[in-house]
Amino acid sequence: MTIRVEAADFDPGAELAALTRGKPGIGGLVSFVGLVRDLAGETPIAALTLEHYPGMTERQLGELEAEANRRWPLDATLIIHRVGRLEPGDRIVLVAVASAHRDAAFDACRFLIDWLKTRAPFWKMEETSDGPRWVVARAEDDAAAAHWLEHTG
Amino acid sequence: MTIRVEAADFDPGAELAALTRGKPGIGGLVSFVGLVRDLAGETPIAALTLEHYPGMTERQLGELEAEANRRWPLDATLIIHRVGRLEPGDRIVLVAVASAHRDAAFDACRFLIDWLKTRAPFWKMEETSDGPRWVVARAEDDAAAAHWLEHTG
Amino acid sequence: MRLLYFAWLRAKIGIGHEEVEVPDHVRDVAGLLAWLKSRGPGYAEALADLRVVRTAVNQAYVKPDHPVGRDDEVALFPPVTGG
Amino acid sequence: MRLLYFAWLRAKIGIGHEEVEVPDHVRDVAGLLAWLKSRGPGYAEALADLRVVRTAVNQAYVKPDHPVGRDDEVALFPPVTGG
Repeated sequence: MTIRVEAADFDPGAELAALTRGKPGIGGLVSFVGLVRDLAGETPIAALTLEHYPGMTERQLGELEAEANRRWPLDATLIIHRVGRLEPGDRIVLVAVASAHRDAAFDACRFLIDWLKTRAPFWKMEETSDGPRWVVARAEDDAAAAHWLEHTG
Repeated sequence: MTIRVEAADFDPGAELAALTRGKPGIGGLVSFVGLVRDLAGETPIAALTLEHYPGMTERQLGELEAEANRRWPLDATLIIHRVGRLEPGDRIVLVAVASAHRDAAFDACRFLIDWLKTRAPFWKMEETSDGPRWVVARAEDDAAAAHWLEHTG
Repeated sequence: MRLLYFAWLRAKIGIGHEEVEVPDHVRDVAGLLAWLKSRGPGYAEALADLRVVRTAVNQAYVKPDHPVGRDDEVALFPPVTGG
Repeated sequence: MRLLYFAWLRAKIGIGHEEVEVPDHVRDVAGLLAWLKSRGPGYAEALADLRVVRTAVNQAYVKPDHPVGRDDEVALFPPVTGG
Protein backbone atom coordinates (compact mmCIF):
# COMPACT_ATOMS: atom_id res chain seq x y z
CA MET A 1 0.00 0.00 0.00
CA THR A 2 2.70 2.45 -1.07
CA ILE A 3 2.36 5.53 -3.28
CA ARG A 4 5.27 7.66 -4.41
CA VAL A 5 5.39 10.66 -6.77
CA GLU A 6 8.96 11.68 -7.49
CA ALA A 7 11.38 12.99 -10.08
CA ALA A 8 13.99 10.29 -9.56
CA ASP A 9 14.03 7.06 -11.54
CA PHE A 10 13.08 3.84 -9.75
CA ASP A 11 14.54 0.33 -9.85
CA PRO A 12 11.73 -2.09 -10.76
CA GLY A 13 13.64 -5.14 -9.58
CA ALA A 14 14.35 -3.67 -6.15
CA GLU A 15 10.77 -2.40 -5.82
CA LEU A 16 9.23 -5.76 -6.75
CA ALA A 17 11.56 -7.66 -4.42
CA ALA A 18 10.70 -5.32 -1.53
CA LEU A 19 6.98 -5.71 -2.22
CA THR A 20 6.94 -9.47 -1.69
CA ARG A 21 9.71 -9.84 0.89
CA GLY A 22 8.59 -11.61 4.05
CA LYS A 23 5.13 -12.38 2.66
CA PRO A 24 5.18 -16.08 1.74
CA GLY A 25 1.44 -16.17 1.08
CA ILE A 26 1.94 -14.29 -2.18
CA GLY A 27 1.56 -16.51 -5.23
CA GLY A 28 1.56 -13.94 -8.02
CA LEU A 29 3.00 -10.50 -8.64
CA VAL A 30 1.83 -8.50 -11.65
CA SER A 31 3.51 -5.27 -12.62
CA PHE A 32 3.08 -2.61 -15.27
CA VAL A 33 5.90 -0.28 -16.26
CA GLY A 34 5.01 2.65 -18.52
CA LEU A 35 7.83 4.02 -20.66
CA VAL A 36 8.31 7.18 -22.71
CA ARG A 37 7.85 6.32 -26.39
CA ASP A 38 9.92 7.98 -29.11
CA LEU A 39 6.88 8.60 -31.29
CA ALA A 40 3.45 10.11 -30.68
CA GLY A 41 1.55 8.84 -33.68
CA GLU A 42 4.12 9.67 -36.36
CA THR A 43 5.69 12.65 -34.60
CA PRO A 44 9.14 12.12 -33.08
CA ILE A 45 9.26 13.06 -29.41
CA ALA A 46 12.49 14.43 -27.93
CA ALA A 47 11.23 14.48 -24.36
CA LEU A 48 8.19 14.67 -22.11
CA THR A 49 7.64 16.93 -19.14
CA LEU A 50 5.22 15.60 -16.55
CA GLU A 51 3.38 18.05 -14.32
CA HIS A 52 1.03 17.12 -11.48
CA TYR A 53 -1.17 18.56 -8.75
CA PRO A 54 0.69 17.85 -5.50
CA GLY A 55 -1.67 16.75 -2.79
CA MET A 56 -4.54 15.81 -5.06
CA THR A 57 -2.33 13.28 -6.87
CA GLU A 58 -1.51 11.37 -3.71
CA ARG A 59 -5.11 11.61 -2.57
CA GLN A 60 -6.49 10.24 -5.85
CA LEU A 61 -3.92 7.45 -6.00
CA GLY A 62 -4.68 6.55 -2.40
CA GLU A 63 -8.38 6.29 -3.24
CA LEU A 64 -7.59 4.07 -6.25
CA GLU A 65 -5.47 1.76 -4.10
CA ALA A 66 -8.20 1.58 -1.45
CA GLU A 67 -10.76 0.74 -4.14
CA ALA A 68 -8.53 -2.01 -5.56
CA ASN A 69 -8.18 -3.48 -2.09
CA ARG A 70 -11.95 -3.43 -1.65
CA ARG A 71 -12.47 -5.23 -4.95
CA TRP A 72 -9.76 -7.90 -4.74
CA PRO A 73 -7.93 -9.81 -1.98
CA LEU A 74 -4.47 -8.24 -2.31
CA ASP A 75 -1.32 -8.72 -0.26
CA ALA A 76 0.54 -5.64 -1.46
CA THR A 77 0.21 -2.76 -3.92
CA LEU A 78 2.68 -0.18 -5.14
CA ILE A 79 2.30 2.88 -7.37
CA ILE A 80 5.29 5.01 -8.32
CA HIS A 81 4.83 7.87 -10.79
CA ARG A 82 7.62 10.15 -11.94
CA VAL A 83 7.31 13.87 -12.67
CA GLY A 84 9.59 16.32 -14.47
CA ARG A 85 11.47 15.92 -17.75
CA LEU A 86 11.81 12.41 -19.19
CA GLU A 87 13.29 11.13 -22.45
CA PRO A 88 12.30 8.24 -24.73
CA GLY A 89 12.94 4.90 -23.05
CA ASP A 90 12.71 6.42 -19.56
CA ARG A 91 10.36 4.84 -17.06
CA ILE A 92 7.26 6.92 -16.18
CA VAL A 93 5.18 4.76 -13.90
CA LEU A 94 5.25 1.46 -12.02
CA VAL A 95 2.10 -0.25 -10.79
CA ALA A 96 2.60 -3.55 -8.98
CA VAL A 97 0.11 -5.80 -7.26
CA ALA A 98 0.74 -8.98 -5.28
CA SER A 99 -1.88 -11.52 -4.32
CA ALA A 100 -2.26 -15.16 -3.41
CA HIS A 101 -3.90 -15.64 -6.81
CA ARG A 102 -2.84 -14.40 -10.22
CA ASP A 103 -6.31 -13.45 -11.45
CA ALA A 104 -6.72 -10.91 -8.66
CA ALA A 105 -3.22 -9.52 -9.26
CA PHE A 106 -3.80 -9.11 -13.01
CA ASP A 107 -7.22 -7.54 -12.61
CA ALA A 108 -6.15 -5.15 -9.86
CA CYS A 109 -2.99 -4.05 -11.70
CA ARG A 110 -4.96 -3.27 -14.84
CA PHE A 111 -7.66 -1.51 -12.85
CA LEU A 112 -5.06 0.70 -11.16
CA ILE A 113 -3.30 1.78 -14.35
CA ASP A 114 -6.60 2.28 -16.21
CA TRP A 115 -7.99 4.50 -13.48
CA LEU A 116 -4.68 6.25 -12.85
CA LYS A 117 -4.67 7.31 -16.50
CA THR A 118 -8.10 8.93 -16.25
CA ARG A 119 -8.22 10.20 -12.65
CA ALA A 120 -4.77 11.01 -11.29
CA PRO A 121 -3.92 14.67 -11.99
CA PHE A 122 -0.84 14.33 -14.18
CA TRP A 123 -0.29 16.10 -17.50
CA LYS A 124 2.29 15.46 -20.19
CA MET A 125 3.88 18.08 -22.41
CA GLU A 126 5.77 16.72 -25.40
CA GLU A 127 8.81 18.34 -26.97
CA THR A 128 8.59 17.94 -30.74
CA SER A 129 10.48 19.48 -33.66
CA ASP A 130 7.47 21.84 -34.01
CA GLY A 131 7.88 22.93 -30.41
CA PRO A 132 6.15 21.89 -27.20
CA ARG A 133 2.58 20.64 -27.11
CA TRP A 134 0.29 19.31 -24.41
CA VAL A 135 -0.83 15.71 -24.80
CA VAL A 136 -4.58 15.34 -25.36
CA ALA A 137 -6.46 12.74 -23.31
CA ARG A 138 -7.39 9.59 -25.21
CA ALA A 139 -10.98 8.42 -25.54
CA GLU A 140 -9.67 4.83 -25.28
CA ASP A 141 -8.40 5.58 -21.79
CA ASP A 142 -11.83 6.80 -20.71
CA ALA A 143 -13.36 3.64 -22.14
CA ALA A 144 -10.81 1.43 -20.38
CA ALA A 145 -11.55 3.11 -17.06
CA ALA A 146 -15.31 3.06 -17.56
CA HIS A 147 -15.14 -0.71 -18.10
CA TRP A 148 -14.38 -1.16 -14.40
CA LEU A 149 -17.58 0.60 -13.38
CA GLU A 150 -19.61 -2.32 -14.70
CA HIS A 151 -17.15 -5.08 -14.03
CA THR A 152 -15.58 -6.32 -10.86
CA GLY A 153 -13.16 -8.74 -12.48
CA MET B 1 11.26 -13.71 -27.89
CA THR B 2 13.33 -15.49 -25.26
CA ILE B 3 12.58 -18.72 -23.41
CA ARG B 4 14.69 -20.13 -20.61
CA VAL B 5 14.17 -23.18 -18.39
CA GLU B 6 16.75 -23.31 -15.63
CA ALA B 7 17.42 -24.18 -12.00
CA ALA B 8 19.04 -20.85 -11.14
CA ASP B 9 17.08 -17.90 -9.79
CA PHE B 10 16.57 -14.90 -12.07
CA ASP B 11 16.73 -11.15 -11.42
CA PRO B 12 13.41 -9.62 -12.54
CA GLY B 13 14.79 -6.08 -12.64
CA ALA B 14 17.72 -7.01 -14.87
CA GLU B 15 15.50 -9.14 -17.12
CA LEU B 16 12.90 -6.39 -17.55
CA ALA B 17 15.56 -3.76 -18.24
CA ALA B 18 17.20 -5.97 -20.87
CA LEU B 19 13.84 -6.63 -22.53
CA THR B 20 13.15 -2.98 -23.30
CA ARG B 21 16.69 -1.67 -23.78
CA GLY B 22 17.22 -0.01 -27.16
CA LYS B 23 13.54 -0.29 -28.13
CA PRO B 24 12.10 3.22 -27.67
CA GLY B 25 8.80 2.28 -29.33
CA ILE B 26 7.77 0.32 -26.24
CA GLY B 27 5.12 2.12 -24.19
CA GLY B 28 4.15 -0.59 -21.72
CA LEU B 29 5.78 -3.59 -20.09
CA VAL B 30 3.63 -6.08 -18.18
CA SER B 31 5.19 -8.84 -16.13
CA PHE B 32 3.99 -11.72 -14.03
CA VAL B 33 6.18 -13.33 -11.37
CA GLY B 34 4.94 -16.56 -9.82
CA LEU B 35 6.20 -17.36 -6.33
CA VAL B 36 6.19 -20.44 -4.12
CA ARG B 37 3.47 -20.05 -1.48
CA ASP B 38 3.88 -21.35 2.04
CA LEU B 39 0.43 -22.90 2.07
CA ALA B 40 -1.46 -25.17 -0.31
CA GLY B 41 -5.02 -24.69 0.90
CA GLU B 42 -4.38 -25.05 4.64
CA THR B 43 -1.39 -27.38 4.38
CA PRO B 44 2.02 -25.85 5.13
CA ILE B 45 4.51 -26.41 2.34
CA ALA B 46 8.20 -26.78 3.16
CA ALA B 47 9.34 -26.86 -0.47
CA LEU B 48 8.36 -27.63 -4.06
CA THR B 49 10.27 -29.70 -6.57
CA LEU B 50 9.59 -28.83 -10.18
CA GLU B 51 10.12 -31.46 -12.85
CA HIS B 52 9.74 -30.93 -16.59
CA TYR B 53 10.03 -32.64 -19.96
CA PRO B 54 13.17 -31.20 -21.55
CA GLY B 55 12.66 -30.53 -25.23
CA MET B 56 8.88 -30.55 -25.15
CA THR B 57 8.87 -27.71 -22.61
CA GLU B 58 10.86 -25.38 -24.85
CA ARG B 59 8.81 -26.43 -27.84
CA GLN B 60 5.47 -25.75 -26.12
CA LEU B 61 6.63 -22.42 -24.74
CA GLY B 62 7.92 -21.44 -28.18
CA GLU B 63 4.52 -22.21 -29.67
CA LEU B 64 2.80 -20.14 -26.98
CA GLU B 65 5.09 -17.19 -27.67
CA ALA B 66 4.48 -17.48 -31.41
CA GLU B 67 0.72 -17.56 -30.82
CA ALA B 68 0.90 -14.47 -28.59
CA ASN B 69 2.82 -12.66 -31.33
CA ARG B 70 0.18 -13.64 -33.88
CA ARG B 71 -2.61 -12.33 -31.66
CA TRP B 72 -1.07 -9.04 -30.47
CA PRO B 73 1.45 -6.51 -31.79
CA LEU B 74 4.33 -7.14 -29.37
CA ASP B 75 7.82 -5.71 -29.22
CA ALA B 76 9.35 -8.28 -26.88
CA THR B 77 8.39 -11.35 -24.87
CA LEU B 78 10.24 -13.31 -22.21
CA ILE B 79 9.45 -16.54 -20.38
CA ILE B 80 11.74 -17.90 -17.67
CA HIS B 81 10.68 -20.99 -15.71
CA ARG B 82 12.71 -22.57 -12.96
CA VAL B 83 13.02 -26.29 -12.24
CA GLY B 84 14.34 -28.20 -9.25
CA ARG B 85 13.77 -27.61 -5.56
CA LEU B 86 12.28 -24.27 -4.46
CA GLU B 87 11.19 -22.95 -1.09
CA PRO B 88 8.32 -20.61 -0.06
CA GLY B 89 8.97 -17.08 -1.33
CA ASP B 90 11.21 -18.32 -4.15
CA ARG B 91 10.46 -17.17 -7.69
CA ILE B 92 9.14 -19.91 -10.02
CA VAL B 93 8.30 -18.16 -13.27
CA LEU B 94 8.62 -14.81 -15.02
CA VAL B 95 6.47 -13.87 -18.00
CA ALA B 96 7.07 -10.41 -19.45
CA VAL B 97 5.57 -8.74 -22.50
CA ALA B 98 6.40 -5.34 -23.99
CA SER B 99 4.29 -3.50 -26.52
CA ALA B 100 3.60 -0.01 -27.78
CA HIS B 101 0.21 -0.27 -26.04
CA ARG B 102 -0.64 -1.48 -22.57
CA ASP B 103 -3.77 -3.41 -23.53
CA ALA B 104 -1.80 -5.72 -25.81
CA ALA B 105 0.89 -6.19 -23.16
CA PHE B 106 -1.66 -7.06 -20.44
CA ASP B 107 -3.64 -9.43 -22.63
CA ALA B 108 -0.59 -11.22 -24.01
CA CYS B 109 1.05 -11.61 -20.59
CA ARG B 110 -2.08 -13.14 -19.13
CA PHE B 111 -2.56 -15.36 -22.16
CA LEU B 112 1.00 -16.67 -21.82
CA ILE B 113 0.76 -17.54 -18.13
CA ASP B 114 -2.74 -19.03 -18.52
CA TRP B 115 -1.63 -21.28 -21.34
CA LEU B 116 1.72 -22.08 -19.77
CA LYS B 117 -0.13 -23.40 -16.73
CA THR B 118 -2.20 -25.82 -18.79
CA ARG B 119 0.15 -26.75 -21.66
CA ALA B 120 3.80 -26.53 -20.66
CA PRO B 121 4.99 -29.90 -19.28
CA PHE B 122 6.00 -28.96 -15.74
CA TRP B 123 4.93 -30.82 -12.60
CA LYS B 124 5.16 -29.76 -8.99
CA MET B 125 5.76 -32.05 -6.04
CA GLU B 126 5.11 -30.52 -2.62
CA GLU B 127 6.95 -31.42 0.55
CA THR B 128 4.47 -31.40 3.44
CA SER B 129 4.61 -32.66 7.02
CA ASP B 130 2.70 -35.73 5.74
CA GLY B 131 5.41 -36.38 3.17
CA PRO B 132 5.70 -35.55 -0.52
CA ARG B 133 2.67 -35.25 -2.78
CA TRP B 134 2.16 -34.33 -6.43
CA VAL B 135 0.14 -31.19 -7.07
CA VAL B 136 -3.16 -31.82 -8.84
CA ALA B 137 -4.08 -29.64 -11.82
CA ARG B 138 -6.68 -26.99 -11.07
CA ALA B 139 -9.95 -26.82 -12.99
CA GLU B 140 -9.74 -23.00 -12.76
CA ASP B 141 -6.53 -23.10 -14.77
CA ASP B 142 -8.21 -25.05 -17.55
CA ALA B 143 -11.05 -22.53 -17.54
CA ALA B 144 -8.63 -19.60 -17.67
CA ALA B 145 -6.82 -21.12 -20.64
CA ALA B 146 -10.04 -22.07 -22.44
CA HIS B 147 -11.18 -18.45 -22.20
CA TRP B 148 -8.55 -17.52 -24.79
CA LEU B 149 -9.97 -19.94 -27.33
CA GLU B 150 -13.06 -17.75 -27.69
CA HIS B 151 -11.49 -14.42 -27.02
CA THR B 152 -8.73 -12.57 -28.78
CA GLY B 153 -8.46 -9.75 -26.27
CA MET C 1 -10.45 31.46 -2.42
CA ARG C 2 -7.32 29.72 -3.61
CA LEU C 3 -7.27 28.98 -7.36
CA LEU C 4 -4.86 26.58 -9.07
CA TYR C 5 -4.31 26.13 -12.81
CA PHE C 6 -2.48 23.26 -14.49
CA ALA C 7 -1.07 22.30 -17.90
CA TRP C 8 -2.31 24.47 -20.79
CA LEU C 9 -4.79 26.24 -18.52
CA ARG C 10 -1.83 27.47 -16.49
CA ALA C 11 0.02 28.43 -19.68
CA LYS C 12 -2.93 30.39 -21.10
CA ILE C 13 -3.85 32.13 -17.85
CA GLY C 14 -0.19 32.83 -17.23
CA ILE C 15 0.00 31.90 -13.55
CA GLY C 16 -0.14 28.63 -11.62
CA HIS C 17 -2.12 29.85 -8.65
CA GLU C 18 -3.68 32.91 -7.10
CA GLU C 19 -5.77 34.01 -4.14
CA VAL C 20 -8.98 35.75 -5.21
CA GLU C 21 -11.93 37.48 -3.57
CA VAL C 22 -14.92 36.22 -5.51
CA PRO C 23 -18.11 38.30 -5.77
CA ASP C 24 -21.02 37.24 -3.58
CA HIS C 25 -23.07 36.03 -6.55
CA VAL C 26 -20.51 33.29 -7.26
CA ARG C 27 -21.96 30.29 -5.44
CA ASP C 28 -20.90 27.28 -7.47
CA VAL C 29 -18.29 26.04 -9.93
CA ALA C 30 -20.28 27.16 -12.98
CA GLY C 31 -20.61 30.64 -11.52
CA LEU C 32 -16.92 30.74 -10.70
CA LEU C 33 -15.94 29.77 -14.26
CA ALA C 34 -18.26 32.40 -15.75
CA TRP C 35 -16.77 35.08 -13.49
CA LEU C 36 -13.19 34.00 -14.25
CA LYS C 37 -13.81 34.30 -18.02
CA SER C 38 -14.56 37.98 -17.50
CA ARG C 39 -11.20 38.64 -15.84
CA GLY C 40 -9.13 38.98 -19.03
CA PRO C 41 -8.24 37.51 -22.41
CA GLY C 42 -6.01 34.76 -20.94
CA TYR C 43 -8.88 33.52 -18.76
CA ALA C 44 -11.35 33.82 -21.62
CA GLU C 45 -9.12 31.79 -23.91
CA ALA C 46 -8.34 29.14 -21.28
CA LEU C 47 -12.03 28.70 -20.46
CA ALA C 48 -13.44 29.02 -23.99
CA ASP C 49 -14.36 25.33 -24.23
CA LEU C 50 -15.51 24.03 -20.86
CA ARG C 51 -15.83 20.49 -22.23
CA VAL C 52 -12.06 20.20 -21.81
CA VAL C 53 -11.87 21.79 -18.37
CA ARG C 54 -12.01 19.65 -15.25
CA THR C 55 -12.58 21.11 -11.79
CA ALA C 56 -11.52 19.89 -8.38
CA VAL C 57 -12.66 21.49 -5.13
CA ASN C 58 -10.43 20.69 -2.17
CA GLN C 59 -8.66 18.06 -4.31
CA ALA C 60 -11.75 16.08 -5.26
CA TYR C 61 -13.40 16.08 -8.70
CA VAL C 62 -16.67 18.02 -8.78
CA LYS C 63 -19.42 18.93 -11.24
CA PRO C 64 -20.46 22.47 -12.29
CA ASP C 65 -23.21 22.68 -9.67
CA HIS C 66 -20.81 21.99 -6.79
CA PRO C 67 -20.81 24.88 -4.28
CA VAL C 68 -17.65 26.94 -3.76
CA GLY C 69 -16.77 29.22 -0.86
CA ARG C 70 -14.03 31.59 0.25
CA ASP C 71 -12.06 28.89 2.10
CA ASP C 72 -11.98 26.43 -0.76
CA GLU C 73 -9.05 25.36 -2.91
CA VAL C 74 -10.37 25.19 -6.49
CA ALA C 75 -8.24 23.72 -9.28
CA LEU C 76 -8.91 23.95 -13.04
CA PHE C 77 -7.13 21.65 -15.45
CA PRO C 78 -7.51 19.70 -18.69
CA PRO C 79 -8.37 15.98 -18.81
CA VAL C 80 -5.45 14.15 -17.25
CA THR C 81 -2.76 12.41 -19.31
CA GLY C 82 -0.49 10.62 -16.85
CA GLY C 83 0.58 6.99 -16.69
CA MET D 1 9.94 -46.92 -29.38
CA ARG D 2 11.18 -44.54 -26.74
CA LEU D 3 8.85 -44.11 -23.77
CA LEU D 4 9.07 -41.35 -21.19
CA TYR D 5 7.20 -41.10 -17.87
CA PHE D 6 6.87 -38.01 -15.69
CA ALA D 7 5.71 -37.03 -12.21
CA TRP D 8 3.62 -39.67 -10.41
CA LEU D 9 3.49 -41.84 -13.55
CA ARG D 10 7.29 -42.08 -13.35
CA ALA D 11 7.09 -42.78 -9.61
CA LYS D 12 4.50 -45.56 -10.02
CA ILE D 13 6.14 -47.18 -13.03
CA GLY D 14 9.49 -46.85 -11.33
CA ILE D 15 11.56 -45.59 -14.27
CA GLY D 16 11.75 -42.31 -16.18
CA HIS D 17 12.28 -43.75 -19.64
CA GLU D 18 12.76 -46.97 -21.52
CA GLU D 19 13.18 -48.32 -25.04
CA VAL D 20 10.55 -50.93 -25.91
CA GLU D 21 9.68 -53.22 -28.81
CA VAL D 22 5.91 -52.95 -29.10
CA PRO D 23 3.84 -55.80 -30.57
CA ASP D 24 2.64 -55.32 -34.14
CA HIS D 25 -1.00 -54.94 -33.05
CA VAL D 26 -0.16 -51.70 -31.22
CA ARG D 27 -0.97 -49.05 -33.79
CA ASP D 28 -2.15 -46.03 -31.81
CA VAL D 29 -1.90 -44.37 -28.39
CA ALA D 30 -4.94 -46.23 -27.02
CA GLY D 31 -3.42 -49.55 -28.08
CA LEU D 32 -0.08 -48.62 -26.56
CA LEU D 33 -1.67 -47.73 -23.21
CA ALA D 34 -3.64 -50.99 -23.15
CA TRP D 35 -0.48 -52.98 -23.86
CA LEU D 36 1.54 -51.09 -21.24
CA LYS D 37 -1.07 -51.85 -18.56
CA SER D 38 -0.38 -55.56 -19.08
CA ARG D 39 3.33 -55.18 -18.39
CA GLY D 40 3.13 -55.25 -14.60
CA PRO D 41 1.48 -53.89 -11.46
CA GLY D 42 3.34 -50.54 -11.58
CA TYR D 43 2.10 -49.90 -15.11
CA ALA D 44 -1.41 -51.07 -14.23
CA GLU D 45 -1.54 -48.75 -11.25
CA ALA D 46 -0.10 -45.76 -13.14
CA LEU D 47 -2.56 -46.21 -16.01
CA ALA D 48 -5.63 -47.20 -13.96
CA ASP D 49 -7.43 -43.90 -14.61
CA LEU D 50 -6.67 -42.65 -18.11
CA ARG D 51 -8.64 -39.44 -17.50
CA VAL D 52 -5.58 -38.15 -15.66
CA VAL D 53 -2.99 -39.34 -18.18
CA ARG D 54 -1.82 -37.05 -20.97
CA THR D 55 0.12 -38.30 -23.97
CA ALA D 56 2.63 -36.56 -26.21
CA VAL D 57 4.06 -38.12 -29.36
CA ASN D 58 7.30 -36.53 -30.49
CA GLN D 59 6.75 -33.72 -27.97
CA ALA D 60 3.28 -32.70 -29.18
CA TYR D 61 0.01 -33.42 -27.37
CA VAL D 62 -2.06 -36.14 -29.06
CA LYS D 63 -5.38 -37.93 -28.60
CA PRO D 64 -5.87 -41.69 -28.06
CA ASP D 65 -6.40 -42.39 -31.77
CA HIS D 66 -3.05 -40.85 -32.75
CA PRO D 67 -0.83 -43.43 -34.53
CA VAL D 68 2.43 -44.54 -32.91
CA GLY D 69 5.40 -46.26 -34.56
CA ARG D 70 8.77 -47.73 -33.64
CA ASP D 71 10.69 -44.48 -34.21
CA ASP D 72 8.42 -42.34 -32.07
CA GLU D 73 9.13 -40.73 -28.71
CA VAL D 74 5.99 -41.21 -26.61
CA ALA D 75 5.61 -39.48 -23.25
CA LEU D 76 2.97 -40.20 -20.59
CA PHE D 77 2.31 -37.75 -17.80
CA PRO D 78 -0.38 -36.23 -15.56
CA PRO D 79 -2.07 -32.90 -16.28
CA VAL D 80 0.60 -30.24 -15.99
CA THR D 81 1.01 -28.04 -12.90
CA GLY D 82 3.72 -25.51 -13.72
CA GLY D 83 3.72 -21.73 -13.54
